[in-house]
Amino acid sequence: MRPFGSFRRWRSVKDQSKFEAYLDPGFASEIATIPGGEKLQQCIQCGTCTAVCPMSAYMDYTPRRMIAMTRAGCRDDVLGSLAIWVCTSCYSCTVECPKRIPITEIMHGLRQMAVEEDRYPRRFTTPVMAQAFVEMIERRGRSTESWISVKLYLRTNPWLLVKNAAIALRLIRRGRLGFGRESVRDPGELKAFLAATERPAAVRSSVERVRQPTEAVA
Amino acid sequence: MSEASPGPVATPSSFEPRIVAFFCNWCTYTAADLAGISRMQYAPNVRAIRLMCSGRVDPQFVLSALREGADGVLIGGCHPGDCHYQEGNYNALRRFELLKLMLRDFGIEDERVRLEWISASEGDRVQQVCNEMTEQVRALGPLRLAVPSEGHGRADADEPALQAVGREAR
Amino acid sequence: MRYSYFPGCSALGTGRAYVESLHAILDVLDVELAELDDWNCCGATAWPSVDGVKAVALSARNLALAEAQTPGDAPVDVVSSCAGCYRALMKADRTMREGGEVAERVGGALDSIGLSYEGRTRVRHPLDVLVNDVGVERISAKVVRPLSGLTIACYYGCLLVRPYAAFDDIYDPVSMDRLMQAAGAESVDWPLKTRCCGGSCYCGGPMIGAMPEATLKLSYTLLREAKRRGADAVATVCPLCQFNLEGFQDRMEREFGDRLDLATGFATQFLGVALGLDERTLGIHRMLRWLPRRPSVAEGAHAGA
Amino acid sequence: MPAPELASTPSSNGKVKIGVYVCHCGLNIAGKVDVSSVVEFASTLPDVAVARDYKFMCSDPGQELIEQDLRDGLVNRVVVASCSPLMHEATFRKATEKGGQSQFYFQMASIREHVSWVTADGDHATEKAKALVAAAVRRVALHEYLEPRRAEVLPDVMVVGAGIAGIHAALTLADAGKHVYLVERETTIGGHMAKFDKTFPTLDCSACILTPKMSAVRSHPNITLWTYSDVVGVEGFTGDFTVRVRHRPRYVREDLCTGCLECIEQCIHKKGKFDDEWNEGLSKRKPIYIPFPQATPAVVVVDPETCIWFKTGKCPQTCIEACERDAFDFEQTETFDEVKVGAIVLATGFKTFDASKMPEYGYGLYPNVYTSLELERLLNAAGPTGGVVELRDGSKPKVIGIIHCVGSRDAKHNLWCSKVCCMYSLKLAHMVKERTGAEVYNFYIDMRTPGKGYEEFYDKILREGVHMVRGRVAGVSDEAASPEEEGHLVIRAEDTLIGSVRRIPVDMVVLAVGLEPQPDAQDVRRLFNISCGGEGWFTERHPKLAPVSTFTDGVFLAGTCQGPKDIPDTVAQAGAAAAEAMAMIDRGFMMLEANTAHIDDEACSGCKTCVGLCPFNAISFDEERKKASVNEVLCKGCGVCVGACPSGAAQQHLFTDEEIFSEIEGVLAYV
Repeated sequence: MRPFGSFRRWRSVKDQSKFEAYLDPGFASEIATIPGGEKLQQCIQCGTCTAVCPMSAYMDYTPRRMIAMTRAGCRDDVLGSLAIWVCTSCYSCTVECPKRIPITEIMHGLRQMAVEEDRYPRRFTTPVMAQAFVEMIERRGRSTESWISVKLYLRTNPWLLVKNAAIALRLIRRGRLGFGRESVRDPGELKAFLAATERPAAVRSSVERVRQPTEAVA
Repeated sequence: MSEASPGPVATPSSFEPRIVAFFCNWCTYTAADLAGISRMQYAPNVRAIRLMCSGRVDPQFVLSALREGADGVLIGGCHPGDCHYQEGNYNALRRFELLKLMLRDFGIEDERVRLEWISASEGDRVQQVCNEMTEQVRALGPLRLAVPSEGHGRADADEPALQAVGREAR
Repeated sequence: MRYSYFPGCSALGTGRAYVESLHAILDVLDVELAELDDWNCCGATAWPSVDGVKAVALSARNLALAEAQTPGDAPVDVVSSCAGCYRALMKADRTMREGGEVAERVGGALDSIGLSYEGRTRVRHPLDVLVNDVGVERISAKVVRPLSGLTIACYYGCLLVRPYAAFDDIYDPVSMDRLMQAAGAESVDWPLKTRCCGGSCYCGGPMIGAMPEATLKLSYTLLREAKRRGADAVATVCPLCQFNLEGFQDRMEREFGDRLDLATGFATQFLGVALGLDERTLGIHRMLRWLPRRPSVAEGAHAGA
Repeated sequence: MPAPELASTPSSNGKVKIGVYVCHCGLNIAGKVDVSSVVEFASTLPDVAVARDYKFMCSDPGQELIEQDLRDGLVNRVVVASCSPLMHEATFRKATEKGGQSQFYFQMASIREHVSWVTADGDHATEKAKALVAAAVRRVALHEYLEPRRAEVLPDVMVVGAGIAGIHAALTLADAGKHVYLVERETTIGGHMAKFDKTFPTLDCSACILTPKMSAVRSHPNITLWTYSDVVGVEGFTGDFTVRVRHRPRYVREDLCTGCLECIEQCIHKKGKFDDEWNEGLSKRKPIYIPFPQATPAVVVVDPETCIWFKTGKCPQTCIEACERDAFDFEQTETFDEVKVGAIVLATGFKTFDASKMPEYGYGLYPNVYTSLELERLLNAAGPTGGVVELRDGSKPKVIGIIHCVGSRDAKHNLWCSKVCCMYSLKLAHMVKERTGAEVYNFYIDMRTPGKGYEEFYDKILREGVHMVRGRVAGVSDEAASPEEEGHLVIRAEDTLIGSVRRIPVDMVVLAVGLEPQPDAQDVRRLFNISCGGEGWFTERHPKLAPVSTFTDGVFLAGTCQGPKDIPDTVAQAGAAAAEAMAMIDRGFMMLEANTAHIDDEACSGCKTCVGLCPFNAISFDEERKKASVNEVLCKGCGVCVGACPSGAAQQHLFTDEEIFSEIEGVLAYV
């Protein structure tokens, strides 16, 4: 292999120093607001998370590096990384971490920040899927696999609709892929319920005291 | 670190509780030293008096402290089974239970007196307990004894109840 | 025995056979599952990526419904058959019990729709119920067609024991193995029982779409290792894992040039066969591939077909 | 010791004149507390004659300040507001005495550990410091004249545990002419060190340097060696301990057995059948055995759990026949000894982490996963394979993986770094490479080689071509992801320096298990009345300045019972413990705290409450007079009786009710 064989590669070499001006020193403390997230500061960079991660081989930054970069304040690199979306939430890292850092939760927190700041990879399935899923639940309270797949493929790679048609057909024939839309009884109420979680706890404490017996929904 | 352990400075309430602590020499006082060596910041409201053993805590010490103006009393001893004098802490515990019953009769809330086992290596427990206790007592407000007197809870001739069991009665 | 039952969204889709077979075997074992009325999606792993509070809220609503639908002070056991839902419900339960800001906000939202969560609920998994409540002995007593000669690799997946190992060992879970042994099959001792299959975010699609190599390889690693250790079939208890291992097996075979041909069914189906239930009841006709017709197992097929 | 001229005696207390000395402790106190305002406040307090501050009160000029004021008659009581009394009370008491006053006319206010170091806000700190000073001032005014107490120190010493720490301490003391009782729980002395083949970083043979010391112990006229024995009771106090030792039956008389081992040869079991504990179960022993050839004492032991005679009563007892000295005694039972000693050295050692607690590393599941201690035995010429490193099936490993930090630096197991594993893992890497020519991979989180010659040793190992992978191993399994992995154990770790996961197929996995306190550390600690942290390491009196003494005077620590350490550190500490014990014994007496209890005859109502409470049986009751009295020699000064006395008759020197009441008033005197 000739690493600098092509002029395009050596012409594009850039300064890769992380200058302090580029870093966000408050980034780690933002992450520390995730329950257990403050433990991130205790990381000893042992790499157990990476080694147990089934997906680390496919990440742009390994989980261990993600922690180091978060701690160093590499906000843009971390939130723009593919790694946070490659995570399959299998919790292996969380369980194995010798410092008990809840890495999966941190990954989820980073995802939320990436979504809020609108900097997730546009046509990568995980974020698109997550959002399509969330929209469907907000609207109906339950998800329907068939429709969510259709939605996902349309938003990312419509070609996959065709490519996966064969397997879909086999599933349909066996009654494992329905197109009837599932829903809770009162989607409006569920929507209001979810919206109610956005209210900070203190504002509502007066309501809490007059809790009604619960048979209303039963 | 000061954010993590809110001292009285950070809270809006202007009431600063006064807490007298009796720490045994071998475990809790040593733990408090360790908290110091480790620079663990905690509420300045707790003031420790060193005794050789928590078993030395005479219930009258607690009553006297409350009468002299303390809003709470903390007693710290070695963990059960760890007493430097074999079982002084068990004596402390037995006495403490009786004392609580008595204090209830005076209308003094249970949360104002606390017994904690803190070993010599638990500096962080000292920090935690002192902070917790300060906040608890702050939430309860100043101690008002059954027979109120001028000022708050100061020694005064108008307090027959506590005085009866207090120092002068001896 | 009666349990509240949370089927989860996959129950009516890819995981249909799982739910059918679960009901069928529990019928035989005198366990009643009462489906939670008006349940909603658990939030899966998609919601925590977007909004952590609402993710807890969704599952908490289900737990609160279970309590509301079981008046009294007794503990309420909610059985969740999908491993993803199981984790989400467990997480909500822990979060609500531990208290804190999220718990308070969710509590308030529950309040606004006339619900509350007291913490009476215990989230249970069918394996937990089968092994710990029904008991392996009672199950083996009811086995009429032992799966003798069949070697099964039990695949537990991620979320059944991680991060909450509530009823089985976090490294080497054995509950499913014990059931398969009770059914007369041999179970494979292997180190990948809880290694991720790559199915992740629901309906098998996402990773396949984004990184086919990655997902296929994870699943392939599992199947190859199962086969290497002499398994004829892989048993799972997660609709996602099952679909992932079964639905893409053709592609794995093409991609890695390795013939796998492993039946990947639900543990409940294998157990059902041993209990003498017919294939249709167990949803075996819904599978994309099943065991080659061998006398001991095929008998049931005739009865059903 | 000539008593200094005292300005005030019990009879002439005189007018109380208190001197208050506030220490800056550099910036440790002054950086937070407004010292001058504390001094100003102190000078307003009743009876305060002088209030001063100084940069370092504990320094000579600082102490001189106090002494001068005392000599000048300006003051006759002293309050020093500085660090904790546990730190410098003795210093300032001495200064007070040198100034011509009773050392007990002194009180300390801890405004460093209890104020400046723990308070965020300067104003709050100053206020708290004032309150503590006020308390000390009120209290010291009430201090009474007391004679210091002395206790005789007995000349003999007990050393508990005969690993390298206990051996070294015992020999040091014995060479100095002290009589030592050396008690060891196992059948032989030597401890862990006797199991090793070589020691880092010099690679000298462990047996070559240890066995001479072991035989020196055996033959030393000043050492009474009790193996297969343990301490079951400790009574008494500083300088005068009565220790009860239990001797377990070996069923062989130690005084007769010559260690010819003929009986083992003749045992009805033709071959070893039971796991040999000394070889970590890697070989089999007979029911009658000796752990290793140089065991000290070289006396065989019969294991009643496995001996046919003990189990069935039916055995031709060929062992007895084989013994020419008639050393067998199958009727032996436990025996006890009681000895009186002046000091005790605890050297009870450590145990290694149980690797089966980490199933991800496959110990107990895969036969070719070994612990480091097992590998030590494999490498040892006196070990199960005669020093040949081979796998359980007899084959030679071609690739070996050594995993560091097993059970250490891990919140799920032990939080601490075990200190020795990096170095011993490097040593093992060197040795297995030398013996087998195998490729060796060491997996480490951080390489820790502080110590003389240690980094140089690391350098040597690197030059030898041992592969170092920086990453904590996530798992060991026999899952084969490729044909090369087939039939091997695969170690999975992130090589964090290249940022990728590596899967390394090996034939042998060695787990560098960490050091843990002995499982019965808590019991031992209670027995000797010392303290230990939650994890079980014994607590030294001061982590820096009193690392071998404990809070119980006369009980000293040596070796790993206090925390993980290597052999050089252990030996150094054992020497220090021996020296401190010796210093105490050679002085012949100990100064005791004056804080004993006493009962005012007049006030005693004869209720006997105190009698039953005293844990030291120091209170006796005169049935005729119906009065209780305290034997101040037995009293240890806990004050439990004082706290319980309903009539206030019981009082404790230095902690009288009046003193404490005044202290309470003081801390509540907010300004």
